[in-house]
Amino acid sequence: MEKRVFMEGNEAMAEAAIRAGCKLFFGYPITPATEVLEYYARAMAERPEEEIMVVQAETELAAFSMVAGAAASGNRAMTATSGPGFSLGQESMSFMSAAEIPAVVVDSMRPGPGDGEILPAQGDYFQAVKGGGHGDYNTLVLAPYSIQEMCDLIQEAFVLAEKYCNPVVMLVDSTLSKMREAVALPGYTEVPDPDSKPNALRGCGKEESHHIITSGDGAVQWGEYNDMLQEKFKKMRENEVRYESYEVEDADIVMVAYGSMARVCQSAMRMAREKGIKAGMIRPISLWPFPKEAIAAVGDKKILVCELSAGQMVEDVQLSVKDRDNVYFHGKLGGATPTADDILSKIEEVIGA
Amino acid sequence: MKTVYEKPAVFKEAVTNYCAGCGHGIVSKLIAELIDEMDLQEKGIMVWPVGCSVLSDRYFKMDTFVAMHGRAPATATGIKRARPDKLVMVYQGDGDLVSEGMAEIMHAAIRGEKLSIVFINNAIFGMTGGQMAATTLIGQTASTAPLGRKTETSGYPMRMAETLATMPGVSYSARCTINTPARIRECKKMIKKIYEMQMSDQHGLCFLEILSPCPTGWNTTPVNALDWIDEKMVETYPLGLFKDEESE
Amino acid sequence: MFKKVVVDPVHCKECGYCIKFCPKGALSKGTELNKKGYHPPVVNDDCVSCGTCALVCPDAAISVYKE
Amino acid sequence: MKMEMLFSGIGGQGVMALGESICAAAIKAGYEVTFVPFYGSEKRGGRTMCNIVIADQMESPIVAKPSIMLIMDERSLEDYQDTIAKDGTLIINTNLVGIEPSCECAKIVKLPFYDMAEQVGTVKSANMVAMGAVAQLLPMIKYEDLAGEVEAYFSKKPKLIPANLEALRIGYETEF
Repeated sequence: MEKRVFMEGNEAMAEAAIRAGCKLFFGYPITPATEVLEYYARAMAERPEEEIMVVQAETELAAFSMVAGAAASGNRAMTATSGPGFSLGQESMSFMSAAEIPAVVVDSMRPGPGDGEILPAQGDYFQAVKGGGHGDYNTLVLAPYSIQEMCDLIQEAFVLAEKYCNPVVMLVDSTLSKMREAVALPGYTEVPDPDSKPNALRGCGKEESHHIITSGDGAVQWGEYNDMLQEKFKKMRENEVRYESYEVEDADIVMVAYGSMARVCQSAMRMAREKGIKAGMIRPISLWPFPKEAIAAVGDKKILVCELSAGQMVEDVQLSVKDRDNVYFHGKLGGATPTADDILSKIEEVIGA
Repeated sequence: MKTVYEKPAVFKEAVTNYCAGCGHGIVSKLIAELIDEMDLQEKGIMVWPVGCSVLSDRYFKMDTFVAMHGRAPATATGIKRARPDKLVMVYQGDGDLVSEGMAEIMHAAIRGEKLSIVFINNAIFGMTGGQMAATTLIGQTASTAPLGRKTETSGYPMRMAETLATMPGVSYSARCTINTPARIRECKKMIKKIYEMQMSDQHGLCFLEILSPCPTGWNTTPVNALDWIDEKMVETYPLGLFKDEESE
Repeated sequence: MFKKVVVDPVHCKECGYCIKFCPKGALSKGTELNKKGYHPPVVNDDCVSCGTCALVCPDAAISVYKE
Repeated sequence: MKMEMLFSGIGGQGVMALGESICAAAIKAGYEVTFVPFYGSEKRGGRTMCNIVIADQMESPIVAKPSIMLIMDERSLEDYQDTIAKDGTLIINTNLVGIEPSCECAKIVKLPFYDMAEQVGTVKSANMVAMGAVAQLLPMIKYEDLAGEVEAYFSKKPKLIPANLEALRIGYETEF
């Protein structure tokens, strides 16, 4: 394993993406995701041998469209943005899913609605997980909780995007983007030949031509196409659930949290255990597909969902369990992250309830 | 027996969805002829817009990306940056390029993207059924301008070719039309020119605006539509070459 | 029998451009309907195989040959 | 072991560089470390604050009750003093803090970092003096590692290294 380096989340993630063979980056500056674009721009300037290509686009609308074009050519491509830019990118999210274009999109969440703040938040859960664009589509949504996991998952994100020919969202937040911690940067990965991908635009010559289209030809054809996509989403749901559970077995109360909030809950869990409260935690890593079964298996224990939102993931938790009254919620809005002590008080309150 | 003209080989069998007398058909045919003559099937990747030409993937045996509305220049940027050795052939209408995608075309021009853009100006929204476009002439009626376009409420027709010609990132900008056999031949030469310029790898954005008949959108017959271009359109949209880096 | 102008009856939409621009006036509206309800043009012996009709046809429906 | 720290000052004082150097030295010593920066919206002269957690295992990066709080200016003291842990140590830069702290904590250290830095060269090294003072409270970090971080930080301006190392040393050796 490579020596651990002390790196910022955005920069480490960008480096991991470069090492995953993503040489094409398109972005628009927005806090707290800008450092990904800046890191790529520096890499393009300083590492000519890697043939990195970065375009600072005029809008996120354009950046996402550039990603779509570049990824459609069979090459790994990505963008990184925050909520306001992710909103603009939704037309492309819907389009890329419909057109089966594999791409990776990072949304580093900050509190909305509107321009909001540039602090951490998790209010883009619905937009990312439920599909913020038009039509019936799904994208894999991965939510790391450490810089190490940001690096490991973004490398996997490219593989998953190609496996399912579908965009993958990396849902992080301002804390993970801006904080620094020690990380063992993953190495360079094997990258498939762009021409080996079935529908990559390459110039067909006399062979069968390749088409990236999302318009239908009547209700029957478009219905069948949609059914095919749904079949694929079903496979994703079956095969790509990711989560970690911590001390759930003997727990009286199980927290559910993701991303930086899960880091806080993990510390709160240890503090609770020290006080003799049997607390556990389930941390969804894939937010779509959601680890429904793991949460259902909690049974009749009390569940405390913690989010930096007014309560978004909590709906998926409620859909996963038999008794919704067992599900408690603690959220914070505006950019302040609850401390482990705050969560511990909430645990005590729920246990007493 | 000698063949004077046969349908270009790159065309598929599909009957186009274009109305009778539609200029899209003529320009598509010219592009198809050039693909055959210049042997571009392997070199070229086509980017089509949303608009009447949205179904063009059915007409061409070419690698094709039908972009989101207005985003063709951005999508084409992504393709060209990923595969710089390819000829990226962009085609857009006026709803796509001037309205929905104004930012994308202007910024592709600002960046001097190595793209060839064919722009069909028919002064109307065709696909959605005859609504006013940014290119609609003053006084011209449309379903959303039943008394004709009024400058007080809807402003002025946008001259893309002239505007782009002022930009350093643009290497070629011209406006032509296709309402006579001679002009169709001229138009083909100009399309060829913008493809060759991109392939030379020496130039930035190359732009060709084509005034194109839309008999349905103009509520007239195909033959009268050809006359309308001379009678009405060229006054607002003068034909000509506004910039050519190669001849400077 | 050798034909100078072959009109593809499937693709023709009867726009009339070929008739308008034929320098010899050799093309005229046909009497037979195609499946879409259009009348593909017919050609008379004045045709000199110049190819103008094919050039202006928006539907690439016309092929032209010379003896 | 889990230690939470909060360092706060104004832009240009080098609070972030100080925090990052301590983190890097703690990582060298084998700890799990998180550094979370917070900036004011001003590009120059605004608030700079960081949360640092040094622990045996991965913990919450959000600091609730810092056991070491370094305050480089008066506004920072007003904003953060109430969050300090009861058994914590508050270190104040008296050159920019005129008011008395009102918080309850185990120990308050008052040092004129600007004056001390000036003695060995320039006020710009005040953050290094402060880092030396903080390092006294961090027995798990090796002084040599911290000095190594200072050298690395100024690797592009090697002329500045001796003065900054000296600033670090006087902070480290000041008794309190």
